[in-house]
Amino acid sequence: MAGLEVYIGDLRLKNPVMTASGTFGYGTEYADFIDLGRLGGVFVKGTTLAPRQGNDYPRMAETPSGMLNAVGLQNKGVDYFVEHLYPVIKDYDTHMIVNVSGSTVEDYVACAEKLADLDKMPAIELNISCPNVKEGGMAFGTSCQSAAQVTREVRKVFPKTLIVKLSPNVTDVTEIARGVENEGADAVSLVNTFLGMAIDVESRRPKLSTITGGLSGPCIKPIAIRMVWEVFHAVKIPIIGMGGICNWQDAIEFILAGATAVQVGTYNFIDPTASVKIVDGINDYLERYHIASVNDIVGKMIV
Amino acid sequence: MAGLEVYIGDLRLKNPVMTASGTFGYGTEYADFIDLGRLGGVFVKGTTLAPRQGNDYPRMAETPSGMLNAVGLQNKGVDYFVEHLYPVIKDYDTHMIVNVSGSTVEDYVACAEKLADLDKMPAIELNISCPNVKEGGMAFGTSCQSAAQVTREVRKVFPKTLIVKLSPNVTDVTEIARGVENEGADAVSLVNTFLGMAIDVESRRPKLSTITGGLSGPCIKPIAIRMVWEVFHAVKIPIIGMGGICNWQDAIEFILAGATAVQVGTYNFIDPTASVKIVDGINDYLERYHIASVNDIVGKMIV
Amino acid sequence: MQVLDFTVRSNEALNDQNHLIKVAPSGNEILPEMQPGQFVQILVDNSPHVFLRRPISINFVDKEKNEIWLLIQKIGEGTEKICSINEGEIMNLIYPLGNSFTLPERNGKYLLIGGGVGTAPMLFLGKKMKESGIEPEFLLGGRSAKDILQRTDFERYGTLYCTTEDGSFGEKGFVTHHSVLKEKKYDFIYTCGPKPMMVAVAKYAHEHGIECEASLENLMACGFGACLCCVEKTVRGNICTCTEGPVFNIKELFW
Amino acid sequence: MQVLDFTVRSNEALNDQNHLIKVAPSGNEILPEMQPGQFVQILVDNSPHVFLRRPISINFVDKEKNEIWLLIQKIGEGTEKICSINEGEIMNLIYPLGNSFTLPERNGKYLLIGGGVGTAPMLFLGKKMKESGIEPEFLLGGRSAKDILQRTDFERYGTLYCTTEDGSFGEKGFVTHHSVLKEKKYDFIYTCGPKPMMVAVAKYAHEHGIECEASLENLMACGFGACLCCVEKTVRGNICTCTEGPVFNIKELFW
Ligand SMILES: Cc1cc2nc3c(=O)[nH]c(=O)nc-3n(C[C@H](O)[C@H](O)[C@H](O)COP(=O)(O)OP(=O)(O)OC[C@H]3O[C@@H](n4cnc5c(N)ncnc54)[C@H](O)[C@@H]3O)c2cc1C
Ligand SMILES: Cc1cc2nc3c(=O)[nH]c(=O)nc-3n(C[C@H](O)[C@H](O)[C@H](O)COP(=O)(O)OP(=O)(O)OC[C@H]3O[C@@H](n4cnc5c(N)ncnc54)[C@H](O)[C@@H]3O)c2cc1C
Ligand SMILES: Cc1cc2nc3c(=O)[nH]c(=O)nc-3n(C[C@H](O)[C@H](O)[C@H](O)COP(=O)(O)O)c2cc1C
Ligand SMILES: Cc1cc2nc3c(=O)[nH]c(=O)nc-3n(C[C@H](O)[C@H](O)[C@H](O)COP(=O)(O)O)c2cc1C
Ligand code: FES
Ligand code: FES
Repeated sequence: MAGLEVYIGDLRLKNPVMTASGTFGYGTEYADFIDLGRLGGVFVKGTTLAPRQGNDYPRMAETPSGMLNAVGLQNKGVDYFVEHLYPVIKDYDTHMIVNVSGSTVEDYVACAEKLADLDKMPAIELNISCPNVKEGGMAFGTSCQSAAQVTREVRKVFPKTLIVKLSPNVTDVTEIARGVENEGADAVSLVNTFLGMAIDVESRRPKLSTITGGLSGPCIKPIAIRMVWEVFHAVKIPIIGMGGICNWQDAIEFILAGATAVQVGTYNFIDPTASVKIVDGINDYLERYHIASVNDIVGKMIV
Repeated sequence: MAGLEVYIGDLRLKNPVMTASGTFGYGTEYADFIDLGRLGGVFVKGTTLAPRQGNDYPRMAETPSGMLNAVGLQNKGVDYFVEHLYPVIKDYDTHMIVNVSGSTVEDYVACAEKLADLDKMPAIELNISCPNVKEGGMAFGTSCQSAAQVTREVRKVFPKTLIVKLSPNVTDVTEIARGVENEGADAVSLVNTFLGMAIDVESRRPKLSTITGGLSGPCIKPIAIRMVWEVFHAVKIPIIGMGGICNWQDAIEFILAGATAVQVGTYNFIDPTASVKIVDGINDYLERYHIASVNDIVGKMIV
Repeated sequence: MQVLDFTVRSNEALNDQNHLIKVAPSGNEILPEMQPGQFVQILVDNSPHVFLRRPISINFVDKEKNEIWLLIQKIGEGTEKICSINEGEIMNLIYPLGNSFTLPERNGKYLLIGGGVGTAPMLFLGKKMKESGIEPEFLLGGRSAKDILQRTDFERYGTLYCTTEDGSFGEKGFVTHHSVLKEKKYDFIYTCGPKPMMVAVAKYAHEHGIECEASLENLMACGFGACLCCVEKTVRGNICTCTEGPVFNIKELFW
Repeated sequence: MQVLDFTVRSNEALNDQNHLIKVAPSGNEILPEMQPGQFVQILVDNSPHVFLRRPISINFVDKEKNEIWLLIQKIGEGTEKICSINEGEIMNLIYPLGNSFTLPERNGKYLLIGGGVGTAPMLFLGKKMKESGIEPEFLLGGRSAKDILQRTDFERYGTLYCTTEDGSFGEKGFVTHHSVLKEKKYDFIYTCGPKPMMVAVAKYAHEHGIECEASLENLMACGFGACLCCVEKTVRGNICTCTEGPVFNIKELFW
């Protein structure tokens, strides 16, 4: 066994493979398929202060090597999570991390405060990059100022590991990354989905009820890798990379580009066992090249 | 036959299907495969004031439903074009339009001036969005100010149809579109390639000699469609849409989103006859729905 | 739920559009208990436009042969590719997924209405009902005679009524126009088919105060409750069709 | 150049890695004149990771049967898929592409050196040379005996020398170590194979003042001069391997 342990701030992960928010439910949905204990962590569904019904159907459209979604953060709110979901998932042998979303800075702060109290919630991921909600969401992630502001305010109430998830829908992602680093984020995760759109040419209607939605899957991987590499050279905090990861090769690509850990998203839908296969694949790769620890190749693309 | 004629500024196109710069050589490369006279127009290879050798090999990498390229504007310079290439291609029964690139505003202006003198050169496309050159290139297209500036200066010397090609690597593409519209652009074309990257995990080296390159192909289509739709609602000048077009359905999707005409790019490599098939497909679609002219569906997605 | 490789035992074209594909686990796995209304998610190998799996109802389970039957209509690239699979090839499935039609706990008259390829889950449902001692009646609709699939299979489990749009088989018209709906009185209607048909059936059931369940075919990304893409707006809010459906009591729907 | 559908006449596995696929136009088209060194671009249907066509050398042209032969090594998803094609299936090609080896205009001793699947264009080249009255000699290298492909075909056109890395056939070692290179003196060497091998051959040719042409396998997007992705740095600047190559005189290269 190669060394797979990595650290995100103070948070020790048994391996660098986690699952992406909104693609893995609360973990329970995958318990039939895999041993969740084999994962470095699980990012649960985007959670907001108040319950949300999400957007109208249709919420998804397939696209070449990817998909658009417009779920719109359907969830039962943070109180429901704390009372009903947390007790069920808290004893999984992995880190369960909540993805926190909001429409105002106050929302984020209030939500984060409630999660800070939970013993087995070692970290949160601030989703300042959701393209599927009208108010806030992505807007926070596309301006350096507001990204910094929400990080600053949440930092005050959340003493544990604070991960900020960046939007790729920007001219310069490093600027935002530096902004949130300066405000005390322990790590950044990237990328969230790209704003995209698809039209049914026969009905002449948009394929999503919301017209635009978030693009994910292998199609976005080359852009996501580039952004991880740019951010790696811009900040000192660790990066959690994602965008189209399907197999260990993709995961290694992100790690070489500068990601300390990765999240598997959309591909879980196609192969619900993909994440654990990736853990094994990374291990085999490191052994094959006699690399003692995965940390030794983070950002080590040879240029 | 449905009405396929469209106008880009004063420029009449016999149909809305053109081919994208850098993917269609000087048209001659395709003369064995198709009758160039069936196309609305041909955008020839990016041309610069001085000759350029382009970037080192390797210059391309395949990615899921797309490819990265790092050609870097290899071309023999505008003078060579005027003397040796223009005479060969000027009598094709379609519009041959030069894609003009540069590193400084002066470059663009000087290049445009030389092309303005050519009788059978009805338009140019300003490439302010090439991600593959170190100096200038994309930088012009990612700042509203410099995009506006280069448009303003070229406008002074180029009285014919002036098309400005926008970069998708921005937070808000409408801002740039409005900027160049204000400076007198007759049309905008979008999108150019997305900045992306790929790493060979066995050699641990970037797949491109330049590390990053431009992502094109079907993978980018959903983002390109969204941008066309956004720009359609932001400017009054016509839009030439592109990004991943492979068939008539894709072309119609762009037109419904707001494109008056389209360009077929990467897919020409896979099917060199794709562009003329798309002309036929658009015609059949219009006839099937008894739509008199393609102009009747520009931007007419039903929301 | 599990992810499992199946081997194609046979692939038969029932007409120009529909294929009946029979698959069995590639290893020595014994099929688990499955319920009518449940579905599988098929991995369609490696096409850029068929990135996601395709949801297909369980048409029938042959316990003796350890086989699942899938009835598939070619409507796009995914189903085209599925239907081009050869005997002996591997088909990877996630299964069994979703809830099921409510199996009769009490006596009564049951009508199972299927339209087009929506007849698929009705065969397995009919079998299960017959096994539990209730003989269902079937009302199947299609465009023309050749679109009424698996007739002899259906007749094994109950009386069969049919409509075709061109009148080439059974009564002419849509299922909701069939005379049996005027002549007989049913206690339960179960339906699956194109949405307009199901909405018409639901209207009939509402008007006649008949209990009615419908199986929805919302677009799905995962099929097992992880993505929240497949929701239907119900009286309980937005509900996942893949886990709390695909079968809904029409009282829950805004039809 | 044209885009044309071909039908697979046969697909034979020569060993675990290499397939010989023979194709003929699906319609009644007669194959045009083709030259050794030229290649085709194969459309690999519909896989997301095989978006682009795959360039493959013309291994042989059988004029009588109107067939093109392709010798393909499975090294990734594209070539795997190509090699899994069945007799009777369609393969869409853009062809013929590229320049060719210089066919002998004068007498002299010609050695054709191929390594691995790089032997592919050498068979057709050998045939053309023999037809023009010059008997070439072949020097083929592979990892072991089973990697020396199409031996009997080659022997039809000239003397065959071989090396294998494990010594299981011919001389042990790399092609450039074969004794014939010490014993005989050649006027022309034509080569195709892995780059390190061709560089070694070029070095030998330079040292011995022998005219030498090498066929390059640069990554290609289009294959017909439209994308400028396949360039090789030459004394004339960056030159497209797909139109001005794949065959280059080594004097033009910086090897
Ligand atoms: C629970 C469930 C059970 C199903 N059971 C069966 C079955 O037993 N047999 C069968 O043939 N089909 C069944 N379907 C439908 C089947 O999943 C779709 O026909 C298939 O996914 C289409 O894939 P495609 O790639 O061929 O078409 P695509 O190329 O994806 O689509 C072609 C056209 O059909 C439309 N379309 C695609 N899927 C659906 C859908 N689910 N509802 C409405 N329109 C759609 C698309 O919008 C598009 O216009 C079922 C669907 C669900 C959700
Ligand atoms: C003019 C020309 C003629 C050719 N003739 C033949 C032939 O007759 N028979 C044959 O088997 N192959 C031939 N090749 C090589 C063949 O095109 C590649 O092996 C094929 O494209 C690989 O596709 P793939 O999807 O299987 O592998 P991929 O998945 O694309 O690649 C697998 C691995 O191989 C590497 N690779 C891919 N293509 C090349 C290449 N061209 N050069 C070096 N490394 C590469 C990739 O970087 C990757 O590491 C030729 C190439 C050219 C340019
Ligand atoms: C259906 C769906 C729902 C998602 N919901 C969320 C969410 O609630 N919060 C969030 O931060 N990201 C969400 N995402 C984005 C993913 O976490 C991930 O950033 C993105 O999909 C890119 O990774 P991938 O290409 O591997 O899927 C969602 C993605 C999908 C496909
Ligand atoms: C190999 C290659 C070279 C290109 N060269 C140019 C260029 O010189 N100038 C330019 O404006 N765009 C260039 N492009 C971008 C295309 O014109 C087009 O904007 C982009 O590829 C998106 O369209 P597509 O997805 O249909 O290819 C190039 C694209 C490719 C793939
Ligand atoms: S399809 Fe994913 S939750 Fe239903
Ligand atoms: S491969 Fe496109 S120019 Fe050579």
